[in-house]
Amino acid sequence: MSELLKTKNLTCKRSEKIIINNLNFAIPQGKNVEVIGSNGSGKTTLLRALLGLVPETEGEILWHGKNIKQVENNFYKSCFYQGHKLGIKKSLTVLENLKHPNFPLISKKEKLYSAAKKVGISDLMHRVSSNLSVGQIKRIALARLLICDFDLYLIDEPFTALDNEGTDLIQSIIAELNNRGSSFLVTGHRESELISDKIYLGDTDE
Amino acid sequence: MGSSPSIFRFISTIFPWLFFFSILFLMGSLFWGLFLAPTDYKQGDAYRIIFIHVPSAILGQSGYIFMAVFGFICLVWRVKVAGMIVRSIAPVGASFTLLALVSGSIWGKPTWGTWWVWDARLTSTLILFFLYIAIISLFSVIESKQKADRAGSILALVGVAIIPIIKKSVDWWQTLHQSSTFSLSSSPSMTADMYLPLLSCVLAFYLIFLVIVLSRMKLEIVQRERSTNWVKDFYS
Amino acid sequence: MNNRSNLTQWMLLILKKDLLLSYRRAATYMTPLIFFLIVVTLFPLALGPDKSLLSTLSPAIIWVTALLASLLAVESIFQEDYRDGTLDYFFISGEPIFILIFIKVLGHWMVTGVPLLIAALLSSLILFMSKDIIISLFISLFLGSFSLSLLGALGGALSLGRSAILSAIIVLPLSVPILLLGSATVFSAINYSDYSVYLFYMGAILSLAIPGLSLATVEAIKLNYE
Amino acid sequence: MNNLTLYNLLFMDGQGLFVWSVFVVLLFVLIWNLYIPYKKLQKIISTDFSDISERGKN
Repeated sequence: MSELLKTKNLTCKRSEKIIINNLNFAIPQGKNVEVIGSNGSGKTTLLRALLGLVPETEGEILWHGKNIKQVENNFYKSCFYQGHKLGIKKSLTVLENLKHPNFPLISKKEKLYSAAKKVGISDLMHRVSSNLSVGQIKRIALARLLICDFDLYLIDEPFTALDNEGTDLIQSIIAELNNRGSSFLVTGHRESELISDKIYLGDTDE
Repeated sequence: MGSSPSIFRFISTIFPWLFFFSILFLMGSLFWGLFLAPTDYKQGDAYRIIFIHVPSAILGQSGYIFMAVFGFICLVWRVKVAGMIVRSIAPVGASFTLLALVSGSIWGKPTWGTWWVWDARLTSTLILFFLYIAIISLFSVIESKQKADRAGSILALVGVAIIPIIKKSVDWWQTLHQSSTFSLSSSPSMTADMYLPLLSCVLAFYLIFLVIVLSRMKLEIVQRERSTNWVKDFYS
Repeated sequence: MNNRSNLTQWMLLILKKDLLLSYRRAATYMTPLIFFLIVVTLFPLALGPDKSLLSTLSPAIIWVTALLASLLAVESIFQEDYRDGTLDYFFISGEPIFILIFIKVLGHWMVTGVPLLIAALLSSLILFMSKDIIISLFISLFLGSFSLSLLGALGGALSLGRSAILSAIIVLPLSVPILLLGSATVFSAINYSDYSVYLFYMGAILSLAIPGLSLATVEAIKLNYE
Repeated sequence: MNNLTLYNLLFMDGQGLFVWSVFVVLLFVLIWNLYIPYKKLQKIISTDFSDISERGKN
């Protein structure tokens, strides 16, 4: 099985304080990895470090066996990142938020509607997003997962602010995208029912 | 490329010597300029302000250039000490620019009959002072020291690119609204017994500038590294 | 995979989205516009209705007011995108970021600078400016307001998440040459002398500012990611 | 040196006032710039490092 992403001795610092120390892990193609840790254990930092958003990062990150600095463009265009901040514009409608996500979209309009239908916001398409609840906003973000094909999805705490139904929804979306051959790296406070490898952050060094 | 402890020790060793030497040198140069140099036949004795005014104006400008140079080093090679130097220069350069403005204004009263004219040089010096103020306020607002160093460096670099443009545009603007006939550049051509003390004063100002910047750097290093062992060892 | 995006698509996305956003929120383009018109009308009230005095002062009034109005808009350039995480995606686009930032500033100028141009033309009538100099006012404002937007972007990026006064302190001294050259253009047009040299220098400043300030702005934004 | 030359030296044909006021401003700027870092440094030393040396004694 080929490895999509692999880290070698990944160390991240913030203002010279070590947050992640010598982490080694690999994300196999079509499989999922879950990062588990309490608040402040460096889950978000790990995700952002993989994307090169943390300047004080040491160690190697390999994409298809090559250092990501050499295949930067290829890597960025195959990755989908969703952080705590979802990048959803409150003054746009749901449809517009799907039509103009945070990356250029090459997707047909029918696909947007079917994605919206899958996450259960199809009857809200022309509502302005500022009138929606947190859970509904989160669903717009989920619909964005479905409208484009990426190799790797890096998602920060997808399970927070969602009810049981929403949690099931994410699991089905992840399963569907796994079938297409995509991989997931998700974070969370505790273990989910996701079939995945687990990485435990924070408690290991104490 | 020295690290903070070695730079700190270096500053601490040379500082007392440099301090006393530059104070003596400054006093000597000022004495030469204010008492020994001959009286100017056109302006009388008021011209002696030049021995303070010109050096402080020169330092106000070269201080900014130093800041931009070290800002560049801080941004491109991420040298932390360069950021500290930028931060240490800013208030010193600002006070020398202010000194140039105030002394020029006091000089203007007996020679031009007014405290202030909207002359090209005065205006561009005033804007230089505002640029210093902008950088200082950026330093004071951003809590994280290294972040602030780099933000200040960016502004110093952008500012240094714009200074020649300011000078040039201010020159044009002045020719447009031509009303004043004053010009600093028409000062009498100098004889050696006026020129040499002026040169000596400029050198003395450079030295005292260096002394102040070094003392500020020492403070910066201690502030940032107050929790490290080598600082504790140094002071206990 | 089939969704490889390129630079042109990114540029179009940013421009389209920003224009759509400001179309939805009229405040983004209306606030500087209304501010401009109100301040310009304050001058005749303070100076008195003297026609010749107003027309003499009009280039200065319009330029200073345009400068202040463009400062008003500085805050909004990156603030929202930074807060809701949209800026993150610029850095993981795999495209040259300073071009994306430049497009962002271009979009910002289209919704704040262009309305100012129209307002300036309107207020040149209120201030009894003669018709033949309006063209010099228009060209100088066109070049100048774009440079001011680029400067404002740097100010907004450096003061991201901080007070608006800070960005004003940063931007104002740097914008002096634009103000001087801009009003000099109009003043020399009033005196029937050749003003092309000022426009030439304003164009030179703009063409230096486009790459230089875009790069500086990227560096300034990066500071917030540490 | 008699009183008259000293008077001339300081008064400088009535323009000494300007020269000396600039000199005073210069002194003020220099003392201010040299004193502030010194004072701040002393404050840090007295608050941060004095108790450390005491701790060492215990």
